[in-house]
Amino acid sequence: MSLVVGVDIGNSTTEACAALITAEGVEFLGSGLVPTTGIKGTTANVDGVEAAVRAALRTSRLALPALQRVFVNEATPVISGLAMETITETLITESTMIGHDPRTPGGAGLGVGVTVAFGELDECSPGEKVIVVVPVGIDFAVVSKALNAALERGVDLRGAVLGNDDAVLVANRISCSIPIVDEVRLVSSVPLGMTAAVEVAAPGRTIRTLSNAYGLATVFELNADQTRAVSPVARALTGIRSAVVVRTPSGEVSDRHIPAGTLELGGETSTVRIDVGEGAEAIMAALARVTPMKDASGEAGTNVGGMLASVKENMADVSGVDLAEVRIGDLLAVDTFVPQEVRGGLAGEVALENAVALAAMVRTSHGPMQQVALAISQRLRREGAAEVEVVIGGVEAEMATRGALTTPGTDRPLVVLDLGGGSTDAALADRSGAISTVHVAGAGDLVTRLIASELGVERDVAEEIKQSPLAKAESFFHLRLEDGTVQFFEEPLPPEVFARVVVLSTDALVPIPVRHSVDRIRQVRRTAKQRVFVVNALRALKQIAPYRDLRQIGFVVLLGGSALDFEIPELIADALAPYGIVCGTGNVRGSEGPRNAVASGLVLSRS
Amino acid sequence: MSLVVGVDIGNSTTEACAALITAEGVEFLGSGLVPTTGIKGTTANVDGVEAAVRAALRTSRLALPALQRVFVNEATPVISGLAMETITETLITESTMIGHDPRTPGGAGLGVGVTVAFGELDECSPGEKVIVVVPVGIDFAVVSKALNAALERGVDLRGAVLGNDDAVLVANRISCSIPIVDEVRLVSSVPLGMTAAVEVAAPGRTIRTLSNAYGLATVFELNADQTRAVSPVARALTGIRSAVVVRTPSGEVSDRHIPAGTLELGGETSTVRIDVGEGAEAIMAALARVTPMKDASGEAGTNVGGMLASVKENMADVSGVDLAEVRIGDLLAVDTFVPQEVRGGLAGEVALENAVALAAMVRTSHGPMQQVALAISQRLRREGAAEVEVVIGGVEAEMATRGALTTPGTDRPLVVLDLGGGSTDAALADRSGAISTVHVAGAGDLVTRLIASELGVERDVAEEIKQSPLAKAESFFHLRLEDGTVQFFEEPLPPEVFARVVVLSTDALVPIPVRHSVDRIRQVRRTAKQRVFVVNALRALKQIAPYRDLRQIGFVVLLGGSALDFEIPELIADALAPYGIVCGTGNVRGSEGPRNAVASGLVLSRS
Amino acid sequence: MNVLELREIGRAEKGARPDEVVLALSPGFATFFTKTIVDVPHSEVVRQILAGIEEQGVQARVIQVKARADLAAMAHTAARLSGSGIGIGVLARGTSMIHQKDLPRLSSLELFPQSPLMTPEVFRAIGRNAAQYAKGESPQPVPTLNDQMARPRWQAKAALLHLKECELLVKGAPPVEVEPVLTA
Amino acid sequence: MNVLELREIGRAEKGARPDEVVLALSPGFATFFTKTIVDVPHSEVVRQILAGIEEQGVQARVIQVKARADLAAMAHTAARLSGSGIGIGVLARGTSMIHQKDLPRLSSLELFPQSPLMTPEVFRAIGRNAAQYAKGESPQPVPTLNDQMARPRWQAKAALLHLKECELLVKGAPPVEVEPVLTA
Ligand SMILES: Nc1ncnc2c1ncn2[C@@H]1O[C@H](COP(=O)(O)OP(=O)(O)O)[C@@H](O)[C@H]1O
Ligand SMILES: Nc1ncnc2c1ncn2[C@@H]1O[C@H](COP(=O)(O)OP(=O)(O)O)[C@@H](O)[C@H]1O
Ligand SMILES: [Mg+2]
Ligand SMILES: [Mg+2]
Repeated sequence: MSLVVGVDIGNSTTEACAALITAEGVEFLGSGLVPTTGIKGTTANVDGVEAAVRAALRTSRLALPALQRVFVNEATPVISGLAMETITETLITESTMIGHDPRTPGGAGLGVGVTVAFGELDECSPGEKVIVVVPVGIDFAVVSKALNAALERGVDLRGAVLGNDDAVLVANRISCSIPIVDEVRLVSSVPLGMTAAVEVAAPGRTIRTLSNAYGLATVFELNADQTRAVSPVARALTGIRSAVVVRTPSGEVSDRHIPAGTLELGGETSTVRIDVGEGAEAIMAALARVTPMKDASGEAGTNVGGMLASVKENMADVSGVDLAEVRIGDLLAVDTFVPQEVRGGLAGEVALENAVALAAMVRTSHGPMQQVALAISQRLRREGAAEVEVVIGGVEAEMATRGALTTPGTDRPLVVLDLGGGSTDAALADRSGAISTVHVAGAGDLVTRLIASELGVERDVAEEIKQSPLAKAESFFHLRLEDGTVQFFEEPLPPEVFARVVVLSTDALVPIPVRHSVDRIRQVRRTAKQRVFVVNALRALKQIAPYRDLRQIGFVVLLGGSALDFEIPELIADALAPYGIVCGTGNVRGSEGPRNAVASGLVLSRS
Repeated sequence: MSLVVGVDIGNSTTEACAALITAEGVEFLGSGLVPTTGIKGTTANVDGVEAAVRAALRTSRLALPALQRVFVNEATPVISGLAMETITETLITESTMIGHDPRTPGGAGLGVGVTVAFGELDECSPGEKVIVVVPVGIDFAVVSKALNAALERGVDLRGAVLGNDDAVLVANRISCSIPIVDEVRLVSSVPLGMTAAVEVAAPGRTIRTLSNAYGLATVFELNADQTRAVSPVARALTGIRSAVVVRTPSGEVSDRHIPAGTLELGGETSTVRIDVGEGAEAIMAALARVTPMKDASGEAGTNVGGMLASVKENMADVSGVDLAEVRIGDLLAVDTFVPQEVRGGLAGEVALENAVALAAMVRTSHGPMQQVALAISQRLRREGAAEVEVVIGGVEAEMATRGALTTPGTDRPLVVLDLGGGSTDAALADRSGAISTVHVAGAGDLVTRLIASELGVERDVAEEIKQSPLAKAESFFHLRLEDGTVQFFEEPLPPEVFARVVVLSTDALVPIPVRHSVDRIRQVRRTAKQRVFVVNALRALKQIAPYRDLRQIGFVVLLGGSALDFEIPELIADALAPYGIVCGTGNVRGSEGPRNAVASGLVLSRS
Repeated sequence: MNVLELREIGRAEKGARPDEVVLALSPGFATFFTKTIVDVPHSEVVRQILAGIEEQGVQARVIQVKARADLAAMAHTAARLSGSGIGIGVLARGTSMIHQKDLPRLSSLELFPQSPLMTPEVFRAIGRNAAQYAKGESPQPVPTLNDQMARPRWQAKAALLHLKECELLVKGAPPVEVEPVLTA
Repeated sequence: MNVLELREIGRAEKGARPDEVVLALSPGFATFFTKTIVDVPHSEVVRQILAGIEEQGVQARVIQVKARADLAAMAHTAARLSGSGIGIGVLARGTSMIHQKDLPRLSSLELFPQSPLMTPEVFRAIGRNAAQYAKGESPQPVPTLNDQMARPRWQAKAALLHLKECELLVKGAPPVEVEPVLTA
């Protein structure tokens, strides 16, 4: 009878499984889970290993001195990297349009006239159709008085553009009803002496004329060629409540692709170059053409290029392999978008620009595992496990499938899908017992990054959003959860959650500092999980399935941190159902959920 | 100088355009728009025509006696039809699962035991793991007392299934914390004496074990084959807060395709048969294979078959053409879903079953237009237009493009896209002036039908939802609009809008009697418009573009009732932008918006 | 058969917590009268309404009105005292109403004007719906049967019960919060 | 330069409409004092706050507190009287606070404790943010500069102004609703 502990050093977590091995079999005692210390597969892992071993032994009555063997996995380092490249850019020239959609415009309707500076209003003649442009800093009472005076003189005031947030104040004080757009920070750059149109829709509605190419044609009396030239302005102004268009000589808005750097994908027989700017679909299609990929590199000076280079350098450092020998094992490109300020905008307009997120992964089969085993042995002996022997266990994928097969209801042929932080790994254990593995880039960290980018929040907030459901504080005493139900509180909620969307995190309510609705944030969260994990589940399974036919796979067991997610397992199961695949979150040893598979497998393989 | 009126008899609306034709040109006087009376192209239209003519003359100082000519379009009847076929069905056998997700379950956690009827609880021995099943009608105090007594006797009560809505009441009164699922209407059918599991998640969360195939395997100690058999149960129970699974001998849940009838599509050289159950994509692919389609028919006894037959019969009646000669001109299939009660459900479970909506269209170039013209002439003369002559104008598509070209900023080559109620029509006026036309099935009525089906509301409510933005009554004094802004009221809102989502219709607030959120309803509304009008805009344009190349089209003008929609024009413009097409809502004569094109064209062609 | 005693706690005050419904009982409720016009015991009426509220995870407060026998006034008073703005009013004969503080007094969220049709199930549903309104949900209104024969058959008795209840009014007396105590 | 007169309308009552913010002014505001610690005229303070509220499409009611010179108490009183539950408190020297009726009195939605840093733009932003809270939105809190030198430089003057304001207190006097009248 010997007391053993199986230890799995992962990228993010180190898990341990304590057991007594007797003649009759294995008696499992306890498990432990701690954050991995240092990069997986390096001697820095020792602290985490010690903590995990202690945790696994805690529930039993046995302690370190009784420990005889520790089985560690062949923890080969995996370095993952993540970068994002913005691939479109919106540019307004000649300040020809204003489309920032301020929250409190004034008046309503469409007004067309010639732009006149506030200071020159006195010089306007009666009957002149005027759009007055008012600088920042002039008091609303002064503005209203001057506009009323001009109106009384007979000036045909048709609309106003203000620098201050004063549209409603002015509209409430002047004797006519005109559309007023305000909060135009750079109002001093509005071209003067040109025909302009101001349109404000009723509350809750959107503009109809300036967002229609033919509406612009009607307003500015354009011919067909001029209409064609101005149609991007109409498209840029759809879906908002107010806008201003100034008929400048050659002003336009362009939503153009920006050069985002070339990606070079090397296959066995050919190399493909593709501009990141072509988007995720094109990049993944290029990847498919060179699969199996031998290496990848990006253009110097780009985010993607820098990331790929640094991922290789990291691996060279950590594994001791020559930099020239390090190869990118897999890439995943995902289309996303990022809010960016529009160049040439007069009011801080923000557009959702297209972007491409790229995850990359480097693996190696080399690793200083012997040194790690030695260091573990020294540490444990120092701590009292005088007899302990540290043995490097079998191939990680074999251990994972062995552990996964302790999930009730499973049998070979089985695929284990390990949904981690940096990569998604699949291991197939076929009927004969043979194991094959596949590793693809893109996992939990990429999901978090997409959420952060698309909502415009920091990564720690995005991680919270990923992991827990949402709610909105409807009063200080109740939250409305994303499923529509209500949760009441005895004591008032803290001031910072007032009217905010919050994440129902395990410990606290985390307010999200954005204007989006619960449903919008939920949608971003779910599609991020879909675009990474459903895509990668299918990618990995297609590579590993016998004859590349998913129908040959009977059972898929989900393991890893991201298998704890409250949505990811069902998204994957739904995607795999049409192939007749039984897919679900693992339940290692009928009790551990998706955790401890490798650690348990290590123990089982020695019993 | 002569006073003329151009009259366009449409499927839903009859429009008129009054003008004075002089040597110098045309002076437009006024327009009129009324609902079409009777089917377009029949003498029943006369009432509508008279009303439209009167309306057009109203703003001028001229009256009927001055009217000299009336130009009517060759209003060829178009009969449109719409049908929906449900193509999947969920079936629970042996009452093996309960997944209706009641709003107020009780307790929390997972309980596994043997199902025992409430009345037999006394016969349970101490230590027996029991799931008690309580019939409808037993008072909650009686239930609680009996459960407490059993607990005191040492019965290991693990969960409860109740007929009444009493789970919280019972949970609050018993001495242990167990999961309780209630509101099980047919609780008398829950199998007794079998192992069952009850799971209730915390508020705002969803169940983890019964929605996982391996969770079911753990709970019921299943082997791999049994797990495979039971995995559809796990999938059916994802995303809900509570559920019950009973381990019956061969109970299962199946989500199967149901035979939905064959559709027969006839092309010039071949005929394709396809089961409606294969879904919209397959049907449209089959349609593409036989294009240009010569005719279509459906299976007798199905919704689709009945609709196609009745559309043909209608046309035969109306046009006087022989039934055997009537041909279906075009079809559009759209995937949708419809809430249906699950067969074998014990608690009124409702599943969103897949469905296919099919729009079909019959046109004919024959029509009793002469009779209609005569009838109009007689009526107008009777009403005082003694001199009037009614002339059948040119081809409708020519008139439409002529009228459309009065939109500022347009020029040939131009495509007019008429977005109506029953069909979507495209007319291309190329550089030489030649006109070609294409008509596709599926338009405003189909959008309304999809909204009605997917939200589970009546068609009149769906029409309101289609046409106006949404809001939620957050108190009796304020609404939160779908764009996040707030609208306050001086007087309290009517009681029926309390806490409801409402449509901001032109006249009133229309409460929507469903539980969906504003965002959900908005999403259904927008995707319905996308699936019909964006798809059909591309379909029609592809058929009509020179060389079938959309890049050959310079300008697209949107006309018709659905071009007034607050979202459809921008959805279409967005979809056409990648082809370099300038697309926008028409502005006939610079003042009429997307209306009056044909009527104006009729007048212009005679000047 | 349970007996209902309404133990006075004190003057009825405005509630602070939004998760409560206030139930207002008429002057004669459980005092002069002990059952509704069709003999549903008042103990069962209160028990069912409170059960409907409790099942929805909402709190209930009960008050007794002394100065009014007017259903709308009672229900609106309850609504105005309620932290959620939702109140229920019940007359001794069974007529009931769900009210909301911002509605005009003569309006209501749901009205149950035919006292002979009020069964324990309907009272339970009233409690449930009121609690759902308090949670900002919009429940299906409780289906009310319409029995054309109810009116003539019960009219005389209803009138007598109403008159008796009016005799019990104490002018100017403020509503009191009560604890409903059921003893077997 | 405008002069601000606060014309008493009557006792301050609880508002019914949810689209209002209540602004509570301290006892010395526009009476004994006419400008803030850094000489921003009280007429401008009120004008800017009301403008910030009006631009958001929300109503404003102004009250003057007589019995307290405690900023949190004033702001919380305003919040409890306000139909939206949102209130603003301003002391004569300029210190301000945005409060909400359900918060503990010593808490706040936004606090502006450094009176020397209060400019007309900040007062405008206070009005704007309070109105947005009233509309159930969650605005970015007004950025508050932190001037480490403000404290020592102004400490003495602030203390004097505070003492003076306390002398003006009328014990037990209820807050009054006022109409702010600006004359040039
Ligand atoms: N409860 C949870 N819900 C969702 N994601 C989680 C949860 N716990 C951990 N994760 C995610 O799991 C990932 C790490 O997985 P893990 O298997 O521990 O990593 P590795 O295999 O890389 O060591 C991270 O992306 C983290 O966000
Ligand atoms: N304001 C509007 N917004 C959205 N849709 C509208 C509006 N007005 C009419 N419609 C839609 O237009 C369609 C009828 O279009 P119309 O051009 O009048 O028909 P037809 O060409 O068939 O005579 C209907 O589906 C109706 O729902
Ligand atoms: Mg503004
Ligand atoms: Mg319940």
